[in-house]
Amino acid sequence: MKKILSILLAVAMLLSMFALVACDKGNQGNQGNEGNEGNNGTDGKPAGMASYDVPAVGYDGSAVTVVFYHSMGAKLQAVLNTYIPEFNKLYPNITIEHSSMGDYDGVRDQIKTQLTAGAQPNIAYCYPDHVALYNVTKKVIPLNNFIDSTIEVTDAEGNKTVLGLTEEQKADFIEGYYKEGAAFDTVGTMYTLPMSKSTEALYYNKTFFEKNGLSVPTTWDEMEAVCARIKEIDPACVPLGYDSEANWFITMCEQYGSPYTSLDKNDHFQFNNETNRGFVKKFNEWFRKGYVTTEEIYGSYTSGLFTATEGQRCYMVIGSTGGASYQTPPTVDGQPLFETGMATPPQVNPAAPKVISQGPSLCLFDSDNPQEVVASWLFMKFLTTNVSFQAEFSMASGYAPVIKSVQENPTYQAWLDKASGYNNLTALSVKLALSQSDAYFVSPAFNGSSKARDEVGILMQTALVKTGDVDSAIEKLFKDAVGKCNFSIK
Amino acid sequence: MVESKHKWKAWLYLAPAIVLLLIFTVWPIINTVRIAFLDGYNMLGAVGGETYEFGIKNFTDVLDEYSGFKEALINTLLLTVVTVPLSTILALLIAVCLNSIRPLQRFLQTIFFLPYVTNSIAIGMVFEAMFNIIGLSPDAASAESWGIINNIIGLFGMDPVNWINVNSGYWPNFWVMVIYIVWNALPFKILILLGGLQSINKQYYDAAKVDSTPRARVFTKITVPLLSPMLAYVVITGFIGGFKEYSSIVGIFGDDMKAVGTDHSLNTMVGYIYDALGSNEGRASAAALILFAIIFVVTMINLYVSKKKTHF
Amino acid sequence: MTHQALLSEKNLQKVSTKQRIVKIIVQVMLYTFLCVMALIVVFPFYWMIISSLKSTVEYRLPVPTLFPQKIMWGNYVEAFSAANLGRLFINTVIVGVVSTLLSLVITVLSAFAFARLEFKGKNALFGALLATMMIPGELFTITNYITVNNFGWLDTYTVLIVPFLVSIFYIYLLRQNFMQIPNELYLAAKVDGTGDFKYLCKVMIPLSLPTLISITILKMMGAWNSYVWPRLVTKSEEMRLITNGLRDAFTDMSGQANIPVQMAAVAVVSFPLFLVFIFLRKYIMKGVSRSGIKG
Amino acid sequence: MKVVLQNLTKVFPSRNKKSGEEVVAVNDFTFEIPDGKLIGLLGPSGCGKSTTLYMISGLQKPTGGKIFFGDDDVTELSAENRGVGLVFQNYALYPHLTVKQNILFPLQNLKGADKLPKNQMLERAYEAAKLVQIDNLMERKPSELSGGQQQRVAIARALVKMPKVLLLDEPLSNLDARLRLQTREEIRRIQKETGITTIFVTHDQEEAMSISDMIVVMKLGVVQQIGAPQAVYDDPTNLFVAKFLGTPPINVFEGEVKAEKLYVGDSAVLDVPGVADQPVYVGIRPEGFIPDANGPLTCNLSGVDVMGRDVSLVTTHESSLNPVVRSIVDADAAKNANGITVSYSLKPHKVFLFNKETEERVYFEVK
Repeated sequence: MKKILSILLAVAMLLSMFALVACDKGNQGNQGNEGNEGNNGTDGKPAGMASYDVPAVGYDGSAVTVVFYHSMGAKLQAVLNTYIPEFNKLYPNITIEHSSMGDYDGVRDQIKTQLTAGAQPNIAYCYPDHVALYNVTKKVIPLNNFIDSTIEVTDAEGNKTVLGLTEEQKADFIEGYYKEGAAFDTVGTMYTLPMSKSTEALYYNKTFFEKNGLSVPTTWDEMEAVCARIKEIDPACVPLGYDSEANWFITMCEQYGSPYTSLDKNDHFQFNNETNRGFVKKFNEWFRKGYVTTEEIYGSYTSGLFTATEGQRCYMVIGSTGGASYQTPPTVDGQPLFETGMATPPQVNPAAPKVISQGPSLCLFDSDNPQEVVASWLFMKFLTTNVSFQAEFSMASGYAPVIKSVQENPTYQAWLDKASGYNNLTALSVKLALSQSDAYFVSPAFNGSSKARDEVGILMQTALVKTGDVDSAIEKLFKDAVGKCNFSIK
Repeated sequence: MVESKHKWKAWLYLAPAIVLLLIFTVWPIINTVRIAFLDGYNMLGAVGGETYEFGIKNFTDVLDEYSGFKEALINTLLLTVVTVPLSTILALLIAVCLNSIRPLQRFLQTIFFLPYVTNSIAIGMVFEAMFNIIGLSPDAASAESWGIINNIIGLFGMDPVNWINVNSGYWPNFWVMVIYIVWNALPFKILILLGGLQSINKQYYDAAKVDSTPRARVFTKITVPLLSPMLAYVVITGFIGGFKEYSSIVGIFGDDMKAVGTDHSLNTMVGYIYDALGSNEGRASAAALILFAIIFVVTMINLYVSKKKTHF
Repeated sequence: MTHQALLSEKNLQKVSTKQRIVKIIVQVMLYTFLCVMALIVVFPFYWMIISSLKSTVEYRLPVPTLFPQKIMWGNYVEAFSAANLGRLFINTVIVGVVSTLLSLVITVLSAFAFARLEFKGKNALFGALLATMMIPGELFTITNYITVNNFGWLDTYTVLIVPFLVSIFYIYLLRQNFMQIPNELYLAAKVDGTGDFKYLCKVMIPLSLPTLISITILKMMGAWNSYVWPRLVTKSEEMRLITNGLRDAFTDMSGQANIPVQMAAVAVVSFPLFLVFIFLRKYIMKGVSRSGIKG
Repeated sequence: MKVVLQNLTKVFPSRNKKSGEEVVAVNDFTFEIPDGKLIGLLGPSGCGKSTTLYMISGLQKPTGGKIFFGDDDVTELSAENRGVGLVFQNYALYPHLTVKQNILFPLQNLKGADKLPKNQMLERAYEAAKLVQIDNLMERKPSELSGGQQQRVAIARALVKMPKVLLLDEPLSNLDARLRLQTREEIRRIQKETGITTIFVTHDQEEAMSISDMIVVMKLGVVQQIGAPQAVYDDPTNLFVAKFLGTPPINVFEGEVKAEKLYVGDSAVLDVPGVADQPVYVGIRPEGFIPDANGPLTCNLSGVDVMGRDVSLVTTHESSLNPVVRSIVDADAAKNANGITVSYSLKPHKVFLFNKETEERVYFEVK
């Protein structure tokens, strides 16, 4: 008994200490720089810092270190490492320290923790949802003053350039990607610059389509017809594999023009409406007819199905252009079994196509030393506007470059021309991504938008496989999803 | 215990441990409690200069309909109540068998210790691959491949089970996790119990032999009672470990903590705290305090029960 | 008290043959039970090893193959090269050895205080320590991160070593072992004037050597497997430990991790630990049994 | 139930495999233990007495020879099936069971024909407890009992199943002196009452001599002599047995037989008809000295030990092998032993001669 008494006594002691401490209420967070006080993003106003005053002198050439977090694999880091010396030719005193945090979630978790201790990096790979989360600390720098800055900067080779973006540089950006930087409020505050983008594409078995006289579907009704037709030809197959359920839901909302999420703080999650429940029900029927499956539902990569040599297969995959290489047709003793064709995913209204845009952007973090911020901006500008870097990075990653002028670059042109449905799908996917660049849309980004994305993904998965009373099941799924999202930001 | 003249000396010995504990264990606990009572506290918000009111909103939020806390609590309780006894009994049987054979004893003991040396998330991925069914048809009648485990149980004439795939029920998911948790918990328990067995005086077994005691009775009447302090220890730490279970879910079901197409989430308490840490540290801390209270009560019960049960 | 009936010749024969049969049956049952359980324990390992030898294509095959068609030793080469294992290995060994030694010192001192010295509130303090074992570690991470950042320890060996030097479980294990050393020894030492510290070093440590060895081995394994904290507090590549160095090196651009190489990495990480166990098995066993955990 | 051991041998492979030489613990031990007798296995530690006991119990397997219970060859039978009662040196009482549960334990294992109903088991347990006079401690735990009490519980536990043979492994070694005397009488009484064939092992020769019907003296695995205690005491076959039995121990001198006369030092101390001339060891029991002013053997007196009724004269003699020669004489004889020397004459039947090389006994007619 003595032992138990001692433990009880100990814990009582611990708890009493807690109570003592807990009553000194009030916040204790260390004080961010009060200078740029901003409101907390009610109804569309800037979520974080209103604006950042760029030092009048621009970059004073002092020695600074820029820390850059990303999720690049070894191959892409090699490309980065060849271009950092190029940057240092212009600005020798800026040392770039970059390291990979594994995957996107790894980068987000690392930065989130470091922000709480005021030890965040200077530049980071990011998605709009991540930036919204970081901006709760008001430590993400709005880029507008930098973009518009006319302060002169002289680099080591003596040529003078303006600190901000020149008109051609601004125009050179692909409109859809550039707009993504202003998804955080309705007054156009730019928080990110696009770095390297991917999108979704419809991969299809071109040989099979030509053999059976099928035409590539451009609308969802055509897709249903083609699936039915394919099912007749090969009953054991699953005609269509859609990789990401969340992308599918968000893209459909955009294509129907029905509400998904909004920046209005009191009503962020608006996706529970008639139209959305309608298309989810339709796709449920597709699933039960065996027309479609997804990566999670199938239990393995749909690319495995698309490139299967025997057993169950699929003839169309809607997936990320970044993963194009996985859709390469298998070769049996030297001969590719079929040619992979690529097209824009089916649309509700092909005249006004809507395709989701993904891939990393770059954001800038506040730092005690303003020169560090300016140096980081210069490096960000270099990565996003240097044509040869964008070209080489695109070729290595299979992601589309963010500036149009890359297409005039001769080596890039040659690479694009080598695109083929047999063995160079990466180039083919970049070509497609560039061709549908004006179809990109961006969903609003706010603290909680990533939760919305997760919840609609789970909703779609669960709804697709529902049997029995599907309508009420779908209604409940929508209600729960909105409930969980609201709870997460309560 | 022996009276030592100068009391301060004892504290001198404890100084390094105390200092480190104060900084890296006690302060976080105090901080956790502080945050738990600050409504909707968010660390990033605090950095951004936001202020939070003192109150118990976090605790009420945790019990909110959509918070998923109740499911997490039920999952954790169920998992612990099943895995701790199961793994303890299995470990005891294995330890006793290991202790009673000479040839192959070292080899088998090394095998049973394997799970202790590997990263549990990686093994979670392996388990997921083993139980995973690929290409399950919408009516769940046929599948591209029923997965390894189903093939194995098929050998024994049982028909395949939808363990963790589309529309798999709560209980198949539950048993997959039980198998994973027991598999992970075995090595340490076997180590402790085998250690205990080897410290039992051999003559008790000789005495039992001379009294022509059947094997089963030797096990129940001599081995288990003499091992009871070790068993009590293994059960108590087992419960504490059980309540803190988390990696098994991530390993098998990945980040969204549920099988495809099912409504129930398989999250556990620590999983709940981990998710809440992302967006709302106040709520996470409140949940953690509730978890601590539960573990504390259960451990007290265990201590009391084991005090009565252990024999000397 | 009459004597039992004498064993007649016939049933004596029957008894000894029955006894032999029973003996064989029991042996057979023992071994089958152990082998079945061993198979169950080893199978995931077997699956991990063959997955690490499969090419990504084969790994993605819908029908999983029980043995890799094309053995890809390249995965292991890639696991080694992609994550400059040499540097990671050295870091892990340095951190592991230093943290184990320091924590051993602290464990011995604290266990000695709890086992041998008498002071007010001893049991209450020990109870409180045990209570902290009940709190999930995830909670401490962020607060500790802020603390080490304020100390300016980020990205150094100190931050990888210092925060986890105190392991309460090992103090508990050693305390149990110390308490088994009879009081008389302490009294005798006191009588011939040996101080507490000399007594600790000369008598108590030698006597509980097996437990100390098993604590050292188990602590090294813990340091080897740690993942969350090192990843958080290190920025530069040079400071990375083996677990997080390996884990991050294989996600290609589209975020689809190359699982076979990752499995190879996990195998590489766990192999040294496995060797350590094989060679030091005897000590770990002796240590744990000698500690005689008495609840 | 008589127990027969035929050329029993037990060879242990030596601990370190490399050296390979073996340890012969028991060497060709043949002996028939008559039914209902109390036999003492006696010898210095490591002489194979415990190994023999464990071979009889079945816990150890012999490497050679046979063991018979009555006329059944039980060599191959395992301990469980031999129905033997064994009391361990440190009792091996189950710490977690009360005295009553400890005693009941063997009865609960009885199967088939011998199975007893619950009340009969309890009755037998109390009967055994009364026999060893611990029926008042039934609810206690072993840790709460003294050494002697634990010893008696162990005996009760061994007896309760009415075994064919009762084996005791150094039963008294953990007891204090006074308790040892009392407990050995108990064992004697119990054995007589139950009439069970009992074999007990001890290294204390006084204990063996006092309660055994027969004793077996062993040395390095080899049986030296078997016989009734007094007979072995009075007629040792070799120097080892002579030296081993008797307290205070036998005095040994170097001597020589010349012309049928025994010379110790240069004085002839005893006529030894029928013995060839040869150098011999001379063993004289302490009670074999008769103080006699003009006795042939003179030693230098160094002290007088008064041990209650009889007195021991402590003397030295240059050809004695032990540092001291000790004799036991009646009290008044000691009174006039005040000089610096004392002379004795010897009682022939208390003097034993041993061949110098083989240390075997050399007999001479005692008139």
